[in-house]
Amino acid sequence: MEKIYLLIVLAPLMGAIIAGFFGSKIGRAGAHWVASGGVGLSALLSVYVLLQFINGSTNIYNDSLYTWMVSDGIKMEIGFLVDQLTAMMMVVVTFVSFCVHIYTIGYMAHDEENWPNGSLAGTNSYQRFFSYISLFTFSMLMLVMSNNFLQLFFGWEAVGLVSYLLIGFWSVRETAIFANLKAFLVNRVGDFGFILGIAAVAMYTNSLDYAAVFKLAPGLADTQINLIGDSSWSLMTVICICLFIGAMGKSAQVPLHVWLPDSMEGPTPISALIHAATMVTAGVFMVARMSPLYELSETALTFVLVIGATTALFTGLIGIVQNDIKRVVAYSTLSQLGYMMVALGVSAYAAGVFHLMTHAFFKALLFLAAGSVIMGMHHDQDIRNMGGIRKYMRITWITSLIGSLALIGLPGSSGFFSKDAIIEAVHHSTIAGSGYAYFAVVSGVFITALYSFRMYFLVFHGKGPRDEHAKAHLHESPWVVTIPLILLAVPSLFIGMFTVGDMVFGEWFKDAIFVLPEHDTLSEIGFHGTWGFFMHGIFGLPTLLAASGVAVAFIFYIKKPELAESWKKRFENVGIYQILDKKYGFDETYQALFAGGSRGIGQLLWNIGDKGLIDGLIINGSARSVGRFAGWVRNIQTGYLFHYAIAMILGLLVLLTWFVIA
Amino acid sequence: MQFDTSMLIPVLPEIFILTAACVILVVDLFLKEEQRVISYGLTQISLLLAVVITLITSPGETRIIFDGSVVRDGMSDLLKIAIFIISAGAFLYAKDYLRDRDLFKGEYYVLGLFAVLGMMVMVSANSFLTVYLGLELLALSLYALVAFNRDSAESSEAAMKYFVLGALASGMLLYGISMIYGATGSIGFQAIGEGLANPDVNKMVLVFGLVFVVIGLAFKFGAVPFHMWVPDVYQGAPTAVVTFLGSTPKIAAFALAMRMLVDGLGGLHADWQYMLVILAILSMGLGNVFAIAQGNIKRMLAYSTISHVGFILIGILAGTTKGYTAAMFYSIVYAAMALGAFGIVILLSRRGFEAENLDDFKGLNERSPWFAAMMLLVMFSMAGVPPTVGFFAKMFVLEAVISIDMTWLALVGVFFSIIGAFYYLRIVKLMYFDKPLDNSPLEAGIDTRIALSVNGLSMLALGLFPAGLLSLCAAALS
Amino acid sequence: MIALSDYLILGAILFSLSVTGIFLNRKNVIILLMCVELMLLAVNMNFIAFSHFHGDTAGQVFVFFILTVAAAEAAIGLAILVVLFRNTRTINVEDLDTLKG
Amino acid sequence: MLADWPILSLTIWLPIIGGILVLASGDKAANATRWTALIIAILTFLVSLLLYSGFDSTTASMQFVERAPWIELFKIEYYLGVDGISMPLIILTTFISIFVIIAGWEVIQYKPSHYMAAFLIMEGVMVGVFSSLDAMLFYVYWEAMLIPMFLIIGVWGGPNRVYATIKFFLYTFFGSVFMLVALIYMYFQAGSFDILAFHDLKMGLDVQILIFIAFLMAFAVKVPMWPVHTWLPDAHVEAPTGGSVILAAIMLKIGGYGFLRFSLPITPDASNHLDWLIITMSLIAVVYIGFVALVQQDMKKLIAYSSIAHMGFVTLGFFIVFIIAQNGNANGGATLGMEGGMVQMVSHGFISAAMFLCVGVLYDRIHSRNIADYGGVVHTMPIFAGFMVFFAMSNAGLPGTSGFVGEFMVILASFRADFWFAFLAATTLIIGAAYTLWMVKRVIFGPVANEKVAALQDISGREFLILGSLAVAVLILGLWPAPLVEVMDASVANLLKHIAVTKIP
Amino acid sequence: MTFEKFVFYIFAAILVFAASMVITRRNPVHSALFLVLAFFSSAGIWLLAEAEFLAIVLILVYVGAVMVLFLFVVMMLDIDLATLRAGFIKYMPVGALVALVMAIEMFMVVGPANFGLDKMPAPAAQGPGYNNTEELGNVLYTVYMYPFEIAAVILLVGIIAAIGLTMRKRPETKYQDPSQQVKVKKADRLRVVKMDAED
Repeated sequence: MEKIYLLIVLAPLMGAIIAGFFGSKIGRAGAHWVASGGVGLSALLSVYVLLQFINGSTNIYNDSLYTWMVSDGIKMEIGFLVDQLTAMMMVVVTFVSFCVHIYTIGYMAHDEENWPNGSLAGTNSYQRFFSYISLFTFSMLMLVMSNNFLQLFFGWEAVGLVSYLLIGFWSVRETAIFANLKAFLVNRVGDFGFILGIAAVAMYTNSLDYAAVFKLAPGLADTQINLIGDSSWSLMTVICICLFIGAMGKSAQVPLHVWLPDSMEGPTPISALIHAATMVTAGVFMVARMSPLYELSETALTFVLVIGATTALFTGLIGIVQNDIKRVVAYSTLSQLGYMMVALGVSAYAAGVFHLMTHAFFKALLFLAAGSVIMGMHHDQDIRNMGGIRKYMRITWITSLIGSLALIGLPGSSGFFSKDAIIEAVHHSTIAGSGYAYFAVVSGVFITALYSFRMYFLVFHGKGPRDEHAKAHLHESPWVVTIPLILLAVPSLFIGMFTVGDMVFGEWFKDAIFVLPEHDTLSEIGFHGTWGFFMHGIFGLPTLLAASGVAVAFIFYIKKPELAESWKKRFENVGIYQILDKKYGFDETYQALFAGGSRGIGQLLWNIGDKGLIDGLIINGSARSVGRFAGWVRNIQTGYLFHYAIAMILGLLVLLTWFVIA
Repeated sequence: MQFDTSMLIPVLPEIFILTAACVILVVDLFLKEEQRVISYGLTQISLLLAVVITLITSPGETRIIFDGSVVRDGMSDLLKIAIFIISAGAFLYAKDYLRDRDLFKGEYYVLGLFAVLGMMVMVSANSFLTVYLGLELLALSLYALVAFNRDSAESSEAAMKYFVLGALASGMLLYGISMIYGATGSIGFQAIGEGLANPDVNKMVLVFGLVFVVIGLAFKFGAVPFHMWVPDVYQGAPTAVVTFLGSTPKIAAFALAMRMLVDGLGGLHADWQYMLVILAILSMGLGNVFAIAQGNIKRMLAYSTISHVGFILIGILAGTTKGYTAAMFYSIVYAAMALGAFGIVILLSRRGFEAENLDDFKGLNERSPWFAAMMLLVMFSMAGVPPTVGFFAKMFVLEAVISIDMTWLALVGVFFSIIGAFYYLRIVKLMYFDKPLDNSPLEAGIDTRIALSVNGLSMLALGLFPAGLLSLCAAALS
Repeated sequence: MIALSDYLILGAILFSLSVTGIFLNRKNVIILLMCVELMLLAVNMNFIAFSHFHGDTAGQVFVFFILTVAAAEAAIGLAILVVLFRNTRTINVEDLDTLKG
Repeated sequence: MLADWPILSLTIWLPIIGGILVLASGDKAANATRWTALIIAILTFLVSLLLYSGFDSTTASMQFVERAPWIELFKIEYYLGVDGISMPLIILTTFISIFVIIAGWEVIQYKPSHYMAAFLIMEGVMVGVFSSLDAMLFYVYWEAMLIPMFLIIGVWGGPNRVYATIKFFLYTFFGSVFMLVALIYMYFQAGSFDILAFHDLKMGLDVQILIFIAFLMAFAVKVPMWPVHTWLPDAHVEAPTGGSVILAAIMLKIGGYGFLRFSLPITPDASNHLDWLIITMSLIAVVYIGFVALVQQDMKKLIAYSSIAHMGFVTLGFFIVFIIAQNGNANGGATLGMEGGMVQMVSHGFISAAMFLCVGVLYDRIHSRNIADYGGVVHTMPIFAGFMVFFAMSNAGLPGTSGFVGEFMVILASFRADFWFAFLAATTLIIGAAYTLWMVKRVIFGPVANEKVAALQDISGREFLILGSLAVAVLILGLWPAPLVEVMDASVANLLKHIAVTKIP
Repeated sequence: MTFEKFVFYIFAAILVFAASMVITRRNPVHSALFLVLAFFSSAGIWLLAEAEFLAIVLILVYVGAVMVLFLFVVMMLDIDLATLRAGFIKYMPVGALVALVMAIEMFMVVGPANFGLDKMPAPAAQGPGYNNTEELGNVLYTVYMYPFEIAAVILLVGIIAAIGLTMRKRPETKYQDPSQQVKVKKADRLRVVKMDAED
């Protein structure tokens, strides 16, 4: 199996290297073949691995590939841990990635149009793009397959790097390069916490290996450390919160969510792959992976829960007022990530991961569909300019609808199962903050339905595009675009019903995820088969709310669009709309506080500290004063003979007085 | 005392130089203007032969002759040879300079040789009387040399200042000697040394005399506050003379200190040690600070001399054999460094143009990379940057002073050497980083070129292999 | 009897006077030279006194040489003075300040 | 047997003598001169590789020892040898020197022979610093380094070079003379200048503190640590590319090396006593300098400041060991910190060199280091942009590049010492990324800023070779630092054992 | 007070007076003459100290040669006396103070405390056969032979230097050189110029 795992990882890497370094040699077709081929191979093998696990014909694999370094007795290695959680993640990653690869062939076909004339960066941009997404796949696989914290961090940062490169892919756009810098830095804030968490782990367990750390963790549950003064903190809480700060960055949780909407500056395929399906869920995966640690700290779990709930509710609200097709989906992603975090916070790790999986499919689908629309609209992304597209882009329309339904949790669709499981788990949780979380996730359902279908209606229904020229050119995207849509639509609809039983309520994750019995909310739900769950959910509050959300959207945007206008006019100057439109002011605040503030501090330290005090006063100052002193003191040498003689005589007097008389 | 011609053998070098000087004096009378180079040649040959004679007649042990007036020992031999060689270098550099300025006269060489003789007498002196006479012989020759350019108002002003202050200093020195004579009843160093051991001797009177003696010495060295003649003389005197005056007399001054303070008044070490500490600190401090403000290269080098004197004094005041070795090493090395520096200044000058301002060094690297490199070596050596020999000179001295638990003095020394590094760097900066002000080619004879190259490279060679000279110094003092 | 201290004090007075002379005299180089001669006289006084009281000729010999040297010194000093005067037409000490700083 | 050859001497003197030859060959056949210099540099590198291949990483004792009397009167010896601490730095030196020679290939038209010679001589001298086991020999090399550097900055530097180079010289000179006094003082305690004998010297705490401070002045200036860092930005900005590279890649390491070779083993008690000072200074370097770097308008200055911040990790890693030891946890962390510091030195050697070379590439074309004069370079120089982004990322400590390794180790170790140390150190993740990437954004990305940028030519084969080699080095070290750490392991362990024992008699 | 002592004080008083005059006179000629007086009176004191030879040498060499030289130079140089001693009073207090301090310090050392008669008894007077000159002569050419030779060299240097500095052939002065004149040849004096006849 080791060879297979290695192949799974290396195939995309090889694709990336070949497409990246030899892109101009192998040409566009060569690049997309080699990249897609690599990822496709990995996807196949991942599925094979998953099947092996399902069959029970393979065991958990945990071994090292090579020793990165040994220092101070801490063995830092690169290695794989492949268990059910990993296997599932591998399939999700490679499958979505494969779809995106295919999709990209169509989406990026005319990429040179996005570059200024004569830009050398634009000549091979197609190949480069494939290289990046293959590299991303590799990084993500390294992340999920890691058996230790070091490699986790490697993958963690590597996906960040690729995300950075891809958000700023169209580097000629100021907005894009602003967004990618922002994304990287905000992620770095998360990593800052993450690395502290890793440091804490390493320093208290003397190992970075998951298995070893998890084994030692219970023994450290009662360890207290001093952080500020004498106040003592539970080590586990510190570790978990630190690690979770990393997850907040990567998974864009409030208040580190600000980068994700801006990341939509990147080409749509990567929004699907990175900023919806895989990378942003790394935080969720990580927390699930670290369940043996999180279980030891209720404080940390509450923290996760509150952050997740806040993200789920408040970012969803913003989605309602967005007009950019991708941004709506992006806010939806934020909100869904919040759901996953909420699940983790109530120890329903399996539910969180399950939602991760289903969300990966339908959100990737939504993004790709949005991309298809954007292609049709010639890169106009404003939903207010669209409408009635269903007539021109049939496949896109249908698949979009499937995605939206899955997102809002149409009973039976995969989104339904995953979201309901979360809501139920929160409902049963007794952990601090679960009340707030329950409110957030439930009301979130309504909001989700509202913004999803607002977008859906505005894009696909109603009158045609306002721009006649755009209308004339509207047509369905090529097959390389539509095939992935179809490929993703299938699991978006059906994967839930087949797997919910095993994954969420079954034994699937028993070796991968650790839950203390007193936290085990999922088992309290009382699962009685998929059908039972379905029946229970279909009459539940969430379904009702979802339906009303759709209904409201229908009324406002199909039935009586003028109502939407008048409401908008009415609320335009009211606080809530302003707040939502400004996205609670996070961006502005951060810009002023952190970007501006740190530049201010930098100027201050540089001008006053370095240039003023150290250089000006001490270094140049002393040099100057020596020079001045020299210029002044040379006047002693008057040139007058008698002064010279007097100096000698005074010298004599002083020496005499000093040595003879005294 | 029975006169014995064998007694003359140890003083053969002195006799030889004296004879040579007289011969040149006479020969020169019969030379035409264009034949003057013969005087020069004779001078150089004499110095060379003097080296040989010194080596041949070296007794290999300490010999005191002429009823205790003269001593011939390892130190005197080594220092004399150093004086010969460095003087020869100075004469060599001076030749073209003098010729270009119509100063190419026999008197220069005659007086120069007499000055060398005076230094030899000082180096070999074994009584205060001999010391005094050697000192005066040197001083009188130098006074005349400083005023050698008779048509220059600056030269005569410098000579006048030098003379008056020199006379004042030797008056003070004599006053001190008289006191020491009064206290111990003798003027020979051995006898004084024995007299000091006598518990009845009046310590107060001795220290009183000592102060005057130290002042005389300090003047000769040019230590602050008895230094004021130094910059004026360096600036005013013809560069050819300064080359000579700025180099070898430092060796003689070192010998003077060794003879008077160590051979004669070694018993008062505890007393003169602190006098020298004061002088050393003042010299290093003021010398370096003054030098920064200078725009005239000769004047700057004068102040730099003063600061180097501080270091030599530190070596002496340590009062240990290693300290003396270090100081000896330092003074020889310093003489060579100063020789090189002035050699370059001479090189830059030409008929009708005195390269006296720092700005004249601008862009030397463009005009002549090789000599710029030589000057660079000399400057870094003066600044005490390894691997040039100047570093080792400083290091040995610091070592000596730390060995007697006066680390604080070492710290003071290195502190001032940082300030000092600045103005040496400035020369390097001018040579390498600036564009030349005038691009006229440097004219110099092949002999000057070779000598300057040897001089400059010796800074590096001695720096890489300082052990040779050092062990010679150590052997000379053992 | 005349005490040694009497001679020495006389020498000290002469020495101090010569120092004062150097101090006070800011105009004439020749006076400076004379002050130096006075100082040498003080030294000689000391030597002769010590020689007398020690019953040792060394002091007197020293004085002999000092006188000799002083003569040569005076010759050179005056020669320099003459040269200086020729060049600057002055022997005013205050005018000798082209070299300074 | 290889070890019988005087490999160290060869590594020192081959470039020095070669440099003199190059100097002598003059500028008439400039190309031949360049090739000679390059061949000498490569030969030196190959010779130095023998140090690695012949190195026995199981022992902490000195290897490749050469010993001969030099100045017998003061018991100064020509005494060379390497251990796991110095060996990697020597190879780093010889490695980087090759690129410095190549980097000046076409750019330096004014007296190229002098330029090449200066670098070759400096290479030998720097190797000498790392391999000296005699304190005086060390000092001689240490100071001798200043001369060629002084000239390099001054002769081939930018408009404000005079100020920069004199500042550089006096700053470092100031720092080191006090070390000289300390060394001589110890000579009298130990009876020789043997550094290893210094290590065994028993000294009281007061004396140790004074010596420690003397050392600190020398090494802190060289590293440079806040607040004696201000020479570095000026020197870097004005220096020609090669000069900046050597400064950043090697010279700064000499300060760090000094701490390991002198401060810690000779004055362990004083180091222990004053570790708070170093740690404070290091952390200030990381945070304060990071902010300062953020607002720089000049690329070189920015990288210079970033160097200071990165070197803060080195000193931090070295000096947290005492606190870790006091915490008394069996899990240790001391080795990690110290090795982290050393890895950081090596890695920073590659990265800073590469960053300066990148700026050099731009400077050679447009003759401006101002960030504002650039923008959208990627459109005209995509390959270069790739390198620049790569090195910027490694400068920001991206895992998988060498820049990560050291920082990671030090952060891990400092957590062991104190949460807040780790906290402040880890801020580099944010600040470091901010200043580096912000620069990259303004220089590399965006629309083409002006006609000059539009006219840029992508890197030549020569430049590609330089940047490519460095990129490979950075990657290898980032993906597999084990060989490097292995080499230094025994020496570091020995050092830690040594400093754990008090030397107060 | 013995006669000797009386004579000593007389001479000492004259000496101090003369010395004071030397340093305070406006006219350098006066100073020089007072210096001569000072030398005379010291010669007297030296006689008291049984240094007859030196006393005579002082007068012969110093007064006879050196001071004459001084006077000669003073008169040769055409010095404007009026300006020469202005500002004298201004420095008087400082000078007096310095001299006073120095004198006091010197008295503390050389005064009776260290060199009084009780410390240093006066030597017995020499016998009638004693010849100071002979005594000196004996040692001068034996024990002090080496210094004597050096002193000779110093005098030589004095001569060379003095001549070298002051003797000069002025290029602008014209003088006759008979040996050159007699060597003159016809060709040097007469040049026959051939010219074509005017037509």
